[in-house]
Amino acid sequence: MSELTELSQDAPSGSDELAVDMSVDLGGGHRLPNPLMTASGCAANGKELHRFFDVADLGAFVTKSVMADPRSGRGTPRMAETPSGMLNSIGLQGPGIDAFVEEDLPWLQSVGARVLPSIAGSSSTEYAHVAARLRASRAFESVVGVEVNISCPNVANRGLVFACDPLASAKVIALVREQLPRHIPVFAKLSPDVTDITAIAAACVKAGADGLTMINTLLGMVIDTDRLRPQLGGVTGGLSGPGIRPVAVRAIWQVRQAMFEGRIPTVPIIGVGGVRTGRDALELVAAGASAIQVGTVVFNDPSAPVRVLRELSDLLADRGFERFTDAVAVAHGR
Amino acid sequence: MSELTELSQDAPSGSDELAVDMSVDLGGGHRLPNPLMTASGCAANGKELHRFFDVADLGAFVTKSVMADPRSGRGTPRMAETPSGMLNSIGLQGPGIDAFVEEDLPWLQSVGARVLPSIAGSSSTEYAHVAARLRASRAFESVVGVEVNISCPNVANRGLVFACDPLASAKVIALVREQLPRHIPVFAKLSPDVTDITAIAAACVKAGADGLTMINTLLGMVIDTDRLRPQLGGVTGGLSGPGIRPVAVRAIWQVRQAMFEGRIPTVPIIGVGGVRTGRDALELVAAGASAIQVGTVVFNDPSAPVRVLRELSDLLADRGFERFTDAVAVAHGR
Amino acid sequence: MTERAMRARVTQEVAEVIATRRVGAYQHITLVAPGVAELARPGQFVALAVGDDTSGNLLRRSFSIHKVSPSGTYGGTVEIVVSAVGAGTRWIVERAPHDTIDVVGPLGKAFPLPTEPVACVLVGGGYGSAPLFWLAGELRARGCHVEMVLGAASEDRLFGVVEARRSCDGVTVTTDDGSAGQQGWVSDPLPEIIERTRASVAYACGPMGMLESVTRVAQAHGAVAQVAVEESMACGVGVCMTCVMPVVGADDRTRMVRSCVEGPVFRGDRVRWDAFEGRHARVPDDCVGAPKVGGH
Amino acid sequence: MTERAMRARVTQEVAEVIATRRVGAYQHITLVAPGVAELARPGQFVALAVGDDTSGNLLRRSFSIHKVSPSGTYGGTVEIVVSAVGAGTRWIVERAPHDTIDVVGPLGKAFPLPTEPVACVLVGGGYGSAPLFWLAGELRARGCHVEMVLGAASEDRLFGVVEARRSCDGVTVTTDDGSAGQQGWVSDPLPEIIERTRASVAYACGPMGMLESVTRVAQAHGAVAQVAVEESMACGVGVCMTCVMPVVGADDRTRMVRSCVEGPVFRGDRVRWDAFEGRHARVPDDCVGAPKVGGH
Ligand SMILES: Cc1cc2nc3c(=O)[nH]c(=O)nc-3n(C[C@H](O)[C@H](O)[C@H](O)COP(=O)(O)OP(=O)(O)OC[C@H]3O[C@@H](n4cnc5c(N)ncnc54)[C@H](O)[C@@H]3O)c2cc1C
Ligand SMILES: Cc1cc2nc3c(=O)[nH]c(=O)nc-3n(C[C@H](O)[C@H](O)[C@H](O)COP(=O)(O)OP(=O)(O)OC[C@H]3O[C@@H](n4cnc5c(N)ncnc54)[C@H](O)[C@@H]3O)c2cc1C
Ligand SMILES: Cc1cc2nc3c(=O)[nH]c(=O)nc-3n(C[C@H](O)[C@H](O)[C@H](O)COP(=O)(O)O)c2cc1C
Ligand SMILES: Cc1cc2nc3c(=O)[nH]c(=O)nc-3n(C[C@H](O)[C@H](O)[C@H](O)COP(=O)(O)O)c2cc1C
Ligand code: FES
Ligand code: FES
Repeated sequence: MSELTELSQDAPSGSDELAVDMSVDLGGGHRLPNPLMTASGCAANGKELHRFFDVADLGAFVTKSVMADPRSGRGTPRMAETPSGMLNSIGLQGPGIDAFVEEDLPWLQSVGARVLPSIAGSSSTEYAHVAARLRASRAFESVVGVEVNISCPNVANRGLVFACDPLASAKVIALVREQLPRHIPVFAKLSPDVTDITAIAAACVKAGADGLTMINTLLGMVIDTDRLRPQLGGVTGGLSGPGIRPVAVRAIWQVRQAMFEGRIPTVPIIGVGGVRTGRDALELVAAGASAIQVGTVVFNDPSAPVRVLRELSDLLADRGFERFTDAVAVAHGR
Repeated sequence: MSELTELSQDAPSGSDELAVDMSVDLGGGHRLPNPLMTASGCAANGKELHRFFDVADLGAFVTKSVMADPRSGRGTPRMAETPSGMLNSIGLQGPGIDAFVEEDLPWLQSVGARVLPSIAGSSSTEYAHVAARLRASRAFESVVGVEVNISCPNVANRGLVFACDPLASAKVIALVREQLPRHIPVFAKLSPDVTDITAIAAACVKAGADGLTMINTLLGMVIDTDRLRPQLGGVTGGLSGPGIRPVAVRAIWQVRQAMFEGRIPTVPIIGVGGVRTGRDALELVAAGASAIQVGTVVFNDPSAPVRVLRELSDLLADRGFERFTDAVAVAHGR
Repeated sequence: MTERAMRARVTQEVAEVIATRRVGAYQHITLVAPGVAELARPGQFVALAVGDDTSGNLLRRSFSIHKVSPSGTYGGTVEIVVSAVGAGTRWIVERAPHDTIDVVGPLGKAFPLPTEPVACVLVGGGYGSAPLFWLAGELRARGCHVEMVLGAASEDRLFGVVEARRSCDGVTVTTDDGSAGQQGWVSDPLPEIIERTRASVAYACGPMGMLESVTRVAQAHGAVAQVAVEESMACGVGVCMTCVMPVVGADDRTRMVRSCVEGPVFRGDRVRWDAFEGRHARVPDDCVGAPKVGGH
Repeated sequence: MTERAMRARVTQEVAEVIATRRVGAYQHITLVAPGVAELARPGQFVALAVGDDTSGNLLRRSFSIHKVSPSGTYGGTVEIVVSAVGAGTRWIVERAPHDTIDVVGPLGKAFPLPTEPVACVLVGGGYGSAPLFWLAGELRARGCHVEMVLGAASEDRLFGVVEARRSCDGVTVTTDDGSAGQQGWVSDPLPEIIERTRASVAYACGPMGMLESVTRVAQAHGAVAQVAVEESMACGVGVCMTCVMPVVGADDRTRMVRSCVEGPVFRGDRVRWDAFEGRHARVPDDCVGAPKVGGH
């Protein structure tokens, strides 16, 4: 608490001075003060960014996808810069769910953060196990939802990524949904690397997803032209950053359109992909996102999520909005 | 011819002074002096760029995709700039195949260009008709191959793009292949917007494609955040430029890998997607491309294709290559 | 300039900024670009690259050529007038003397000049007046009587009032808010000027809405309108087909034509103004190759 | 600096370049960054953004802090020494005085200082010597005997030989090509220096191969190596997990640790040098969470 008290002497925190009612409810009755979030894997588990801004100022803090056991991740190099973006192949390095619920989650709770843990697995039962362990955490009160990263290789299916297959995705979501109390919304995080993202979205919602997060990285590759071999230790990697934003906007638009047309039940969408400024966030919101995650741009500007919140709120005020939620999906039917 | 004579008084043309043997054979016994090409739709049909460099200096000139009838294309705006790229929705505006074979192709032949016409259609029979008409052209001698743009909406299948469906793609390729003489290689131009690009590649090669061009644009969207509506008249559009290069490299790598593994017969790949410099071209080449197209970057630098040729040849020389073809796919198995 | 550039009447060069100064709401920039300066005609434009190799802004930005000086202390120079509205124009106006900018030009068709010494009215909206002073000079050199109308939202968005007085036989200024000249639009004084001077041509450059009114007024009073349009352009050199607009051809048929190579100057009565709506232009149903019902 | 930055001992500020000069193959740049200057310790680094809003280079570039002056005419300054190798470093070395660069820092762990006045050897390869002069000053202030070895491929790639002579008790120079000092590697004179001075610590900064040799030589001669590594970093602040390397912990188990927050300074004998191969580092089989056979 002393840390929080101290904080109030800092410059007034983002949300106090916002001109627009930025609050949003993504399900389960958790009213978030604003729609800004970190993106999984781009913010570690909170302590590091808390040096730059108060992580409790975010709508929610999204943690690095956690699996059952500790994982070393892949060898290096794990990154390559690309035009207006980057490629990464971390290989889901992490401490495992036990360490996460014993150390990371309680710390986030101690600073007053609302947490959206991201979970992952190599099999649908691993996802279920991680969800169950999370539920049993003493810090579970800080959890406002669970994001399920289904862009993981499925060992049971020759390493094909769950998110590329509607059946595999649905199975994971159904099992995770069973492990968690009703008031904890489950978000399926979709991959854009599919022929028809609305088919995967529909399968996830049908299986019990209370919301969708879009998009994960695009599969990409960089070749080291000095040594003429793949630059990443893991050969291919995930492409992220502003360069892919038009793909995120399109994916959100298509899925939201399918909801308007009744092809998918309407659930909230968390938008992510290439957000650098409030203007970028507004693009995703107008396409249909009810919340916004800032990923790669944090590497450029560690306090980007709170900056984007301020910029977004100012833009909404300029455009005469009184409530953030009125801007969600506003570009449809114009 | 007088124009060509005049040209020889210009600065010596690209290929004369290259340190490396840049020639390449993409099938049909047409030995191209070098692997650099324009990209369809990013160079019109030659006259415009011929003001900046001699289009006969290119390995081949790829024309704007042509359909059976004249087409007005879509309303405007047709473009949006994006980080390290752009979005376009032209809607295949063009004069139709009759005007193309009567005016554009003869002009290209008159300046000595080797031509890779790109053809398109709304049905597989339209593709076949366009190919047949092309074959009957008096300027057909200038044609070194035909590129089949299968990223068109298929009217017979609710506007689903041919390139998203292996069967529809195969049908188009088979019909086009029938219309053209054996010595004219047919290249299927693939879309990256699919779950498994190797499946589409395999279907096309099985249906008779003598080569593959990868990649077409990614489906994207930009929202005008002032008016809060889609920025393009056509709502969604194609994303291109350096921002998507890692996707092109990955697609080429995956398909080439499938060829090495015997899952697809080995045919030449023409690489396209985000090439700005010789270094970028080398990335695509090392991943498996036997030729390189420069698209969006021409809008930044109208003489980019010949500049990239020079840069690529210098880089190959630096790295000790004597022949361009030795660098093709060199990054595999390193 | 290479022989090819000479023959092609277009070139690409790395231009040094030698002067840049604020003029009202705009930045007036002088570039050393001898190749462009030698080839350009009034009404043509240049396309400037934004940023260096690290730039994420790939597309060039287009600007009317305000003035050229084919030779001088620095070699030939080209002047432009820039309104900073987005990332690219902001970058351009921030360039300091000695910075360089990559320039392609001259591009597009110039204003057609009358063969007889007829009276002309030149109408400029905002920075749209930039190319008109040079045009005025050429017209007067041919013995034409030249009057100019300059209009803008407010005084700071007028460009070149002093220069207009120097280079024309008559100048009228309008502003929407009345902060300079008469309050109103450029189309308000236009009928009187055309009638009084018996102008045969009205040249105009400015926003689309203004070009449409100038065309309408000119037509109503027996003058031909020659308008320089401004469409979103990705390439500026005729290869991308993004800058199209519906224009009626000599065969009376409407086509979606490229404003970068077949324009930016069009005869006003050829433009299908009915197809424009805000920043959008529809494809008219009677356009060559227009989508058929149920078709593409 | 906000109270948060103070407490967090890290800040982000827009720094003005006040001096930049060529030194051999490098650019020595002085930035006004009072927040960083106040908080930094030798061995820490700063992460600089590349370009402005239009930049397509999103990731920051890391540089060892060469020197800080917590106060002065311009407020506190931070100095760095940059070798231009790619797009980002080229942009940075091209900045002129009064240009600004966005800086985050200080980042990472500083060199641990001995509590007793022991003898120390400082080894710098190329621009790796940049952080060592400041370290030397701090060590001598504690009564340590300090010798330095500077090595590089050739004379122009040595940094700070004159400064070394001023700030140390002994200086040895080596170059691969013999263009300055003795021909050979920094590891050649090292055994003699450690033995002669009875050094307990060898501090080193430079390429990985050099750090490995320094570690080996130090260990063989009874000294502890403290090495500052340089891994590809996307964020520099501990959130992305790209900068990891295999390091043995206090529990004797190897983990892939983040060199930006748990480094860049590591005890040499803790680094799993066996896992490095060129620019790649494998995950050792005995690493915590290493992929099991047939596993991920
Ligand atoms: C023939 C012609 C002459 C012009 N002359 C002038 C002039 O003399 N002075 C002046 O200030 N402006 C002029 N413009 C407009 C100027 O090109 C745009 O304001 C500028 O491109 C906007 O770039 P931006 O990066 O600031 O804006 P952004 O909105 O960030 O631009 C995004 C993209 O849209 C394109 N774009 C946006 N607006 C326009 C536009 N109006 N016209 C063309 N492309 C656009 C840009 O080129 C860029 O690719 C002219 C445009 C044309 C076509
Ligand atoms: C802790 C630390 C201290 C450093 N100190 C110095 C110094 O004092 N002086 C100096 O000249 N250089 C130093 N470097 C190296 C410097 O960061 C790289 O040379 C620089 O990042 C290369 O950027 P670029 O754009 O020129 O190269 P590019 O190859 O274009 O960079 C592409 C990407 O790879 C990353 N990258 C490439 N090489 C390195 C590298 N060696 N280390 C980290 N990231 C890299 C870049 O950050 C960028 O994201 C240091 C690196 C680290 C990690
Ligand atoms: C270094 C890095 C690590 C990531 N790790 C994860 C992860 O563990 N789980 C996940 O769901 N997404 C992960 N992502 C994807 C991001 O959460 C996000 O979906 C993607 O990067 C697009 O957003 P951006 O463009 O804002 O970065 C990672 C992205 C990056 C760049
Ligand atoms: C304005 C524009 C128009 C295009 N038109 C076509 C086309 O007609 N046919 C086609 O096959 N590809 C078309 N493309 C796709 C390009 O040929 C190319 O595949 C793609 O843009 C990726 O390459 P790039 O990043 O180098 O532009 C077009 C691209 C752009 C930007
Ligand atoms: S701007 Fe590209 S064709 Fe006109
Ligand atoms: S550089 Fe991101 S964790 Fe170290």
